[in-house]
Amino acid sequence: MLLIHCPYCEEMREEEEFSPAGQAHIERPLNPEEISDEQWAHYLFFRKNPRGLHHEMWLHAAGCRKYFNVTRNTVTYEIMETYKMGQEPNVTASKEGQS
Amino acid sequence: MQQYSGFGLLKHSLSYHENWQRVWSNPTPKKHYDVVIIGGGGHGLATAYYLAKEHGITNIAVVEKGYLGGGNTARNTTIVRSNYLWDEASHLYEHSLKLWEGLAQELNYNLMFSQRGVLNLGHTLQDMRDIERRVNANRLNGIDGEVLTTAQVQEMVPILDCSKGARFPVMGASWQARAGTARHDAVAWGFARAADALGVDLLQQTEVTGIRRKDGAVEGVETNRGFISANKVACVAAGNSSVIAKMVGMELPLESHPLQAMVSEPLKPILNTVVMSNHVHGYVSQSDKGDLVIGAGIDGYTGYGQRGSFNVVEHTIAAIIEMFPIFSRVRLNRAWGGIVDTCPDACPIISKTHIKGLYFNCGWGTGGFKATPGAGHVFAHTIAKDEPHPLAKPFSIDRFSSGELIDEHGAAGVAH
Amino acid sequence: MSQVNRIAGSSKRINRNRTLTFSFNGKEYKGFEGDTVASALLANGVDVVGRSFKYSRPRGIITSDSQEPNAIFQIGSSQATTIPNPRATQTDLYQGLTASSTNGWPNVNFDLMATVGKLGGSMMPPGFYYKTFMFPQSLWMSYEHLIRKGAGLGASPQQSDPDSYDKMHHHCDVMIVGGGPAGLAAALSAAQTGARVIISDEQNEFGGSLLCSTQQIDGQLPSQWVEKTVAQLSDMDNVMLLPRSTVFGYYDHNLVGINERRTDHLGEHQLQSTRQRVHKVRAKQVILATGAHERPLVYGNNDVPGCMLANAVSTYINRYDVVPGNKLVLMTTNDNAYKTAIDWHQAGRQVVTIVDTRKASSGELVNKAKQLGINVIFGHAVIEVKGGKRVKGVDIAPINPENHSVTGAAKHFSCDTVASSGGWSPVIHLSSHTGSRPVWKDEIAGFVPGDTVQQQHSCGGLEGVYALSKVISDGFTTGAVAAQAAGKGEGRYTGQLPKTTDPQEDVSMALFHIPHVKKTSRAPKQFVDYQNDVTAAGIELANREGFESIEHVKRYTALGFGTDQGKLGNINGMAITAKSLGKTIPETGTTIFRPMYTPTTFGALAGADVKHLFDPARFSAMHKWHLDNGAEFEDVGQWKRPWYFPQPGETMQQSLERECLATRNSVGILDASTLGKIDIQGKDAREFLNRVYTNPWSKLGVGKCRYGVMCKEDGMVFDDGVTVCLEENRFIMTTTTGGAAGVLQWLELWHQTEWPELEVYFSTVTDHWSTMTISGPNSRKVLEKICDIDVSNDSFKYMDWRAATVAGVKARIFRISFTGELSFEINVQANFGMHTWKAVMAAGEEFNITPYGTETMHILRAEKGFIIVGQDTDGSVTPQDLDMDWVVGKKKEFSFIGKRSWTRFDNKRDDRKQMVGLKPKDPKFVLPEGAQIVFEKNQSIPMTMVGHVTSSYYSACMGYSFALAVVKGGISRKGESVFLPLSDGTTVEAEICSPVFYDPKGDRQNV
Amino acid sequence: MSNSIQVESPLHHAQLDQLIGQSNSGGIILHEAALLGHLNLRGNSQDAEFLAGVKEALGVALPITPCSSAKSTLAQIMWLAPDEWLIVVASGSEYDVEQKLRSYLKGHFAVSDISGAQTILELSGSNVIELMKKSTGYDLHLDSFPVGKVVGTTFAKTGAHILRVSEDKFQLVVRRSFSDYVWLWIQQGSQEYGLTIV
Repeated sequence: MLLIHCPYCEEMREEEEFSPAGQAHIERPLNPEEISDEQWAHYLFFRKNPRGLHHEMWLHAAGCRKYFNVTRNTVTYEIMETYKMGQEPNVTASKEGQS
Repeated sequence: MQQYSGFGLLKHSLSYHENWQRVWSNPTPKKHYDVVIIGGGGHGLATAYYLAKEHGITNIAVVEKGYLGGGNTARNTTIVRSNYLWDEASHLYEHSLKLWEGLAQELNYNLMFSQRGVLNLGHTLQDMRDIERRVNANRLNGIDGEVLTTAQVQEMVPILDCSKGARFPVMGASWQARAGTARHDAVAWGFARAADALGVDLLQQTEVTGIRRKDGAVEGVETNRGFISANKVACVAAGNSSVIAKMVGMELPLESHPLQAMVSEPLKPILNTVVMSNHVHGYVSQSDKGDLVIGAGIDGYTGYGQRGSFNVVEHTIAAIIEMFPIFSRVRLNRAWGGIVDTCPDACPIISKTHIKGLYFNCGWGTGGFKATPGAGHVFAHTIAKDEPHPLAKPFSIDRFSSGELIDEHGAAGVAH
Repeated sequence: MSQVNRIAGSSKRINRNRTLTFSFNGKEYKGFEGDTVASALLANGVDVVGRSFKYSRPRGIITSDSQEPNAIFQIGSSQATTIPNPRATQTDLYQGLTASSTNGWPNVNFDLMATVGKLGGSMMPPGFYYKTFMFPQSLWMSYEHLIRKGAGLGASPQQSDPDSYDKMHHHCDVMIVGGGPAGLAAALSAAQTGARVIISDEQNEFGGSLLCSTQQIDGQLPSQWVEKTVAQLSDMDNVMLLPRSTVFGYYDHNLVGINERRTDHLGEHQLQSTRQRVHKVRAKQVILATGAHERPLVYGNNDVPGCMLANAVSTYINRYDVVPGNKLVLMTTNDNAYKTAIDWHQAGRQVVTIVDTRKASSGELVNKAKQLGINVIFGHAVIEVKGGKRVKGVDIAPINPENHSVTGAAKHFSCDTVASSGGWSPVIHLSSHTGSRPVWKDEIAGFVPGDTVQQQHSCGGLEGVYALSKVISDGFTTGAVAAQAAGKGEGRYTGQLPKTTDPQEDVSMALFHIPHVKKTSRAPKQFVDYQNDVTAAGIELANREGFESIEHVKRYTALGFGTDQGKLGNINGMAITAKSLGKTIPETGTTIFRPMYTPTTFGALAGADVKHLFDPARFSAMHKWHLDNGAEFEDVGQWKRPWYFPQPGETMQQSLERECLATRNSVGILDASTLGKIDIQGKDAREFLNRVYTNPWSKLGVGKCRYGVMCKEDGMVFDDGVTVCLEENRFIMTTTTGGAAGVLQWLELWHQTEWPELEVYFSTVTDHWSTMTISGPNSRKVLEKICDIDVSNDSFKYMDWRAATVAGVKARIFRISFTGELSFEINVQANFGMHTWKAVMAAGEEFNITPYGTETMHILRAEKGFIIVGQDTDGSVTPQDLDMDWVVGKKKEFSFIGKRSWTRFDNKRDDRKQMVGLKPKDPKFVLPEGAQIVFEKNQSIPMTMVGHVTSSYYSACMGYSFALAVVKGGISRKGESVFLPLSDGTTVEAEICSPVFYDPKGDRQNV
Repeated sequence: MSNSIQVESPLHHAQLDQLIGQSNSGGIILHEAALLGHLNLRGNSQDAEFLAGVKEALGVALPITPCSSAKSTLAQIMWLAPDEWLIVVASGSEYDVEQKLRSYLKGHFAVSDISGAQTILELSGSNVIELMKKSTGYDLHLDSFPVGKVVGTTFAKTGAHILRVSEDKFQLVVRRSFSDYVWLWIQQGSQEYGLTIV
């Protein structure tokens, strides 16, 4: 059971207040009509799904209703940081010396 | 292969069971194999077995980083059924179910495949429409199925709360009589023993760390025991498929999630069929040892930790009590988790890739166990012929670009 | 025979003034308050408490705690209150307790299955079932039927649980698991920093090992130190003490699950109170002070009743004043267990001999035993027990553990009890729950907790620290360190440490499996895991067959699969595997312990979330009226919606026909409050709607309504509804009932993550509005009576909305129609919902206004060909498939959500399944919803299916039955016949037609 | 609106008024602060003009610290999110306050009347902490949940905004359609302590 820091409420809350919302930092192509079906499929369905450090989105569903980002280890479930939408992570796989 | 039988047991008991043969050997990796299969779970072992048996390819290594059958094969709730909705999925699962029906004899290993039937309960009008639709489709596809009324459900499972006072009263169910459960470990061991007997090398404690390629084709795998050259590499790594894909710079349309299951303490037999409910969100059967074997939904986050969150256990047990109020004083003995790789359409990927000689069988999500023989069978064909088995064709990775998804979320239902 | 084994003694843990009567297997016994069922049975000299699972061997009580594999009972006097499988060693005795064994037929003392066990046992090595019962396949179900007869331990109750359960959440700085010497010391030291502390213990009182210890602390009995410490803790506001509370699971990010047994010790079904309560503790720091379990030794016939753990014997003597036998043989690998022989001797009964597997020891306890005149034999072991239902004697022989052999002739000693100790295993279970791998520590021959990412500490026995003085000081230190990590105190305990003197002990021997004269496969059974009849020979056989991974061994032999989850046998099993494979124990590794630490009641895990609280039921403001007027309800998501309103004597079909006709011919009323409503405000609201809906919104004028369809990015329809333009930059979006929460989240997702630059806000107003739809030719006449605006067709057009006062209440009226009739949707603030509903009903009385439910709504809309998302669509249907290209904007600049996906290969196929109407050939026959459709009637199975029926009804208004369906290429097949092979074996024919059956021109809604 | 208009709070059907005074020994005291005006306000808390406008309209500065609240004679304001607040005003005044806000505010903001959408349940009594501990996973210790703090969190199987009014008094803002569930939950949870309706 995770304990997650909501960067908007600025405190730790129980996992049950949140819902996970998948990989973070996926940007919708600006020109959907001009890209190939493969590129479109990649945007729609293909995911990093890393074993280790992961940047993912969560929604503070029972709290402030804001989406935000979480950097979490998918094996130990340790959360390194949470940060607001539009911000970049401080902890990344390359910084951690992992691949 | 040493034949197993009741007579054999008697014979060996006279020599204090000192002379049983090894079920499989513990070979040193060869330098080269025709096919290297990454992942020694049920699917990987079945693939090796069918490659050897049906396609005459016996120079095969199954490379397993832990022990055989130690991943999701060892962690599921053992349900086998084929009552899926769409033609593509139901044909594949039915192919598998048919293989299950003769598998113990074929492998000379008792898999305890018990066709005790599966009930999928309906609690809303839409549940019942979906059940009608699915059962009708199943019947016209040659798969057994029936729609039961509440009264028929009650008669079949007297301890189920079918009263109108339930929070979500039971309105009926689908029933597949040929469905049931099997002994999960036995499936892996049975395939492993048979594959070993056909000359397949089972390399346990061997972890793949890289895949070597040249000119767009695979050359072999790097492992903790050195490089192993191979003409073809088949990845059957379930929850870890994305990790393997990353070795060749691929991403897959997968997310790996924790899937939890749990068992009660052993009870005297009280439940003779499998009861599943998507709406109340839980399912239960009783094993031959007497445990209630209970499953739940996946945890929503990505997780490779083979454990999930406690609230899923709480909700699942509440669901079981909602269905079976008399289990309230029964006690939970153990809960655990697997890592399931889920696809956006709740259907698997059985596919060639853009890299020559590299194949993937993954994305089974919560439904992999029941497909073990079928998946191995069609995947072996796909590898051997370098073209998809007709039943595997719809499950190509290309479907995500073409849009030919096979959305089985409804029939896949609660994770199992 | 009454309490033959109860000695005079002086234990304060039992209350001799309160005698309790209980029954076991139909016989009455007496015990005392403070007894467990196990101590009471031993006091009464009961030897056989159960039969083993596979071989039906008689079994007795072995332990005094959660390791107990044999004394697994059925407890309770009724089919509602009976509890399957509690351990006698952990069940507090209460007046009138009823217990029975869970195995043994016809009874445990005379078990017919034992004959089978004796004869067939040799044919049942581990995994035997994989090797047989295969031929023929058809017979497996019959074999299985027989096998299942023997399955299980206790029986499930047959009636519903009369007790209630609940849960509580807690937060603290330091959570301490285990209230023994280490835990109590840690609690005191942490609490003195001001930290919020919770300490729990599974036993009925705190003290742990001190409850049965005789080692003085500060010159007093250890129980006095416990009493003093507990009193100190109880006095502190920042400390919560939870006795009778088992930590069953340790979860990520320091969540600890505890089950508190509140009434089980009082008797059955204590009304008005919670039987068990789960505490979910989120702790900044967790201290595991779970101590260690004693390991038994594995020797021949070590399961004969009378074979016990040494420490358990001491516990029964010191804590319960029960000596479970007369003549003791103690076998040990260490000094510590000498206490048991000393306790036994001091209780006035005979110690036949101590058998020490070591060559020698000169520890203080050894010397003390010798001084008391107890015989000690070094370098020997009990290789075999004689006896059936009770130990009669033992064979003792010199052994060489190095090469696992017996080195000399065995000597027979008669005795009735064998206590054994192979040393101690730290209770690492909880530390494993969060994925941490335990590490082997050679010095203590046991596993201790490994690295973890949790904020976790361990101390005392769990760390392999066993000397009491060190355990206590370790506790004090760890408590202070943990408190500091939680931000409290200096990290050092500065108070006075209690004084205690540990006896000097010599080195223990790491020994797990006692050799026998015969090789293991031929020796008398040497049990490792009692509950599943796993023997040393079985483990070795598994290894020989190639099951070498410890996980394989576990799965093949069932080692550790019992309800004690391997507490008693796992380490011995691993050691035997390691030895047989020529590996070390750390190389062999351990299996991973998982929750539950001990079995946990389902009811407790569900808490109060059962029956009517299983899932919230949501109601509209008019719900009471619906109840009073006899509505039947349909579950739609969490909502309870009126399904139909039967009048006395009506069938459902009759009700529906009446409701439909009334609406088409006069006026009906529907409670539509459950539809989702989202208030959208901001200057970019239109642009946002353009992006999430398939149709254009730029030109919708104030005062107008428009229907919209929303797709997911894969191009599939996901929700639909009418959106109303309130002001230039303000809209109210309606969603489906089931989709309300999902749509709001969807809008927020796009706004927050992709288009934060758009100035728009979304607020849910679903619950603010009560919505009632009046529909039918007389609806205007009803509205006119209670409304303050002109509602004529000229001034209030179809697809307009108006602000008005209805029955004195401010309202928004939308002139939209889901039935195809003249309709008005009246929205009022929900606190006035009931008032307005009643006013409309009163106004409509002269027109026989008829309330209708979701079913009539479904029929009426289907007659018009209007879809229901989720019924006529299933996540694989595009607007084009629905023949709703009119709802797709062709000139929209932005590539709205879903659009791109429509140009993929699969979306361009012309044989996609498309929405059509179906008219059955037999106009009275209602096609089953979900019926599959084929083009060719005469096909063999498998048939080529081309679609299915999504909605199907009998239309009272039209006088015939009709359906909506999806059919491959259906839009261009109108007029063709299709066939529906039904589940009863018949095939019916229907004609493809337009899905709009009623009033295709839409005249009726425009009047 | 005329006097004959019957107005019903979300818990009207529970007939709490008839339960008042039936017990006065309970460890849990429940009061429905029914039929108050509720407004949902959205706006940019970085926007000084917006903040000033709200302050002028309501006579109190908008609480912009996460999870804080503010009070004036006119309104009680609860922080819900960085750009969202709940404004609770006297029964019947919601329309006027909404208009007032609209007249004082410029630029990008939103106000929605949600008076019918929710109700406020006031829980107090000597066992109120125990009942709250059964209902929410939020830490109720005064250090983490001081008086005046408002927290959007789970309450049993639904959600609520919880305002701590005093050490042993909490206000729960509960959605109308879930209010019956919350009422049933409170009855179940307070069984062992006794429930007094005031």
